Amino acid sequence: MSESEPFELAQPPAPASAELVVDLEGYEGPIDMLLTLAREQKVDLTKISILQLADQYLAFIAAARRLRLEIAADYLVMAAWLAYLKSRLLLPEPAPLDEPSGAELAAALAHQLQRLEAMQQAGARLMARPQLGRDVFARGAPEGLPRVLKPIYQVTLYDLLRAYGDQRQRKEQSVLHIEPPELYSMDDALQRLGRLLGRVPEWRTLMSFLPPSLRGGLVERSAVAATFAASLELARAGKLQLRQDSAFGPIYIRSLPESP
Amino acid sequence: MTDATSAPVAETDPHADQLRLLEALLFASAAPLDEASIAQRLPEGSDVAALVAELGEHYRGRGVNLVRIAGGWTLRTAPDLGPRLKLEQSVTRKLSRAAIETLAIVAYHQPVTRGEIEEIRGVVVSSGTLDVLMEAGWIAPKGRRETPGRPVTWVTTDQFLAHFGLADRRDLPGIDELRAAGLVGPRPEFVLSEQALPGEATADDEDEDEEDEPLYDEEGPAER
Amino acid sequence: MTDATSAPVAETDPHADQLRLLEALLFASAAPLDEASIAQRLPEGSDVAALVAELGEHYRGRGVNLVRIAGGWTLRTAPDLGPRLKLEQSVTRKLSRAAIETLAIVAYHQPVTRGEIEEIRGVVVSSGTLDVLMEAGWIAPKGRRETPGRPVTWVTTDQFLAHFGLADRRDLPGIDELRAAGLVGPRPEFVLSEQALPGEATADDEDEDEEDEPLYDEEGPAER
Repeated sequence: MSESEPFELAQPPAPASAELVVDLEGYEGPIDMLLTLAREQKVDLTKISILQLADQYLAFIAAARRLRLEIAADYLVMAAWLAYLKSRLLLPEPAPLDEPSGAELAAALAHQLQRLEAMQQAGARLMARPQLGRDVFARGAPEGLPRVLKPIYQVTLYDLLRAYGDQRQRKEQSVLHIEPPELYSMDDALQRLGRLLGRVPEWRTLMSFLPPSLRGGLVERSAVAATFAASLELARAGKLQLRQDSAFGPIYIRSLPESP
Repeated sequence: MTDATSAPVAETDPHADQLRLLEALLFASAAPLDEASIAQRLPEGSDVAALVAELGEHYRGRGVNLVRIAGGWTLRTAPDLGPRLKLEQSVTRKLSRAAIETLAIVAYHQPVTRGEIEEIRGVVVSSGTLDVLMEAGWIAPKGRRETPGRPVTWVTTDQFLAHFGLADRRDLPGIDELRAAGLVGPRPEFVLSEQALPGEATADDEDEDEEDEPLYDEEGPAER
Repeated sequence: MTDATSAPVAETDPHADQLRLLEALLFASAAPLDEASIAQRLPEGSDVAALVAELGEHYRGRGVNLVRIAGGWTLRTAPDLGPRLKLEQSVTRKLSRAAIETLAIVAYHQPVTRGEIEEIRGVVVSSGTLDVLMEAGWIAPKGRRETPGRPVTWVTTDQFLAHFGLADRRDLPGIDELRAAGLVGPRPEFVLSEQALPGEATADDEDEDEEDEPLYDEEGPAER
């Protein structure tokens, strides 16, 4: 809240005089202000009079209010708390059982003040050290220490053989061997028909000229087609006659006698 | 005058050879070298600690000194010569009081949460403050506190140690005395921000400071 | 051991003071400094040449030498130590699949040219692949094939045999042994599907052992 910008003069605020000088600028919050006031008591912080400190702080805030200075909320919270603490310190106990005594609260506040002061001094001591790039310098042009990585490959004989096997197998798969399809060719049919025709003067079905061992499928169908085509060829050559009695009916063939 | 190819004088003396190599290593390295890194590069069986001590003795009082920084060894110009070197200084902007206090709190109380920093300073830490310190490379977030809200904790970096010429975190000025005085370590019994007045809202937020966190090695805070 | 704030030893001796300052200057400067630049930073009236000579003498034979570079003076690690500043670190790496296959092909088919490897693998062999294998010490070029272009042939090395625990490269199992060991799958088969013709019942057993049957028996096959 009251924290100032990160960069500024690292000047601690001038010790506020409790009487007149009312200046809320320059404090890093109420604890910081309390610490500044405490330093005015010029005693060891462990022996600080918290009661006196509370009075100083309250007087300070009261003065600020008289001057209608804007006072941040956390300063007012602290003022209220100190007023409460003061009452606890002045009134004889018994305090409520579940609350710390006034003395304990005062000790806690004294501890917090000491701790903040310790940190402020530690910061000052840090900053007073020789700083790199300002007071001390590293080597301007370090050659550097190269790291050379020497790879060690982890491959087992199994990996090697497996890779070779996989590679071989992939190779086999990648070259497609297509077995020549077995089809009954027209040449086959011409030869077969030519060979058989002389023996059949009477009409017989075309199908009966198919080779006997066909068992259907592609080969048989190719044989039917080839034999039919061959019969047309032979009919054109005047070597046989074709007959079909109805559409899609069986086709009959018979040989023609040799032309005279 | 030496020339670049001057033969090593001490080729045959293993000790002198190790000392030369150590010197070259420390000169060549851009960052402080810890003893393990040195040992990796010196011949097997070299007594690193003794060699470092001997080299340090050699550089005592010279324009360049052997110093222990951030857990390692490195050479630095002698601090008294700084102003006279008239070298280009890396311009460090002057830090604000808030930033210096915050840096000190992180250094002495690490790992520390933002809430804990605020508790010590009694004021909210502006985000710019942590940014500035992080940008300088001096603090870094490290893990989270396992308390409600799992707040990030902050620590100082090796760069912080290097910048301020510290061997390690235990080397922070006055840390032992502060610890002995109870000003670093366990929390005070009563935290003002928690002492809400009746009817008064507490100043903050998430108190992520609790009770059972392991970072302080001393006895835990007393119950209120 | 010196620490960062050790007091200068030689505060009162102007000569030693100048020498310290010169040393710190040369150490911290990012570039070599010529004598004019040095003179600017030393106290009025310093004998720069003599100081440089003295500092050079001090560093003679050490791990760091004062050398003259590009018209200026600078401190450099001794050249003979250069190689020893490197740290060799072994890192275990996995060999790429392409590299393992290539290695296997060299092992089985050596001596083999890169073109032959590519033919066997069916893909281009990147030069990095052979490099890696050569760097690992497993393959080496050996002679050239006396064919057009005289390509280099590759063989495996003794180191290869040692790494894989082989006495001889003929110890590598043959392809049939690999197949028997399940490292090569069965030969795939391609059959022209009988299903090619819709509506046609397939004849399922193929014994295609005929067609040159010599006989014609009288009765024809049943028509459909």
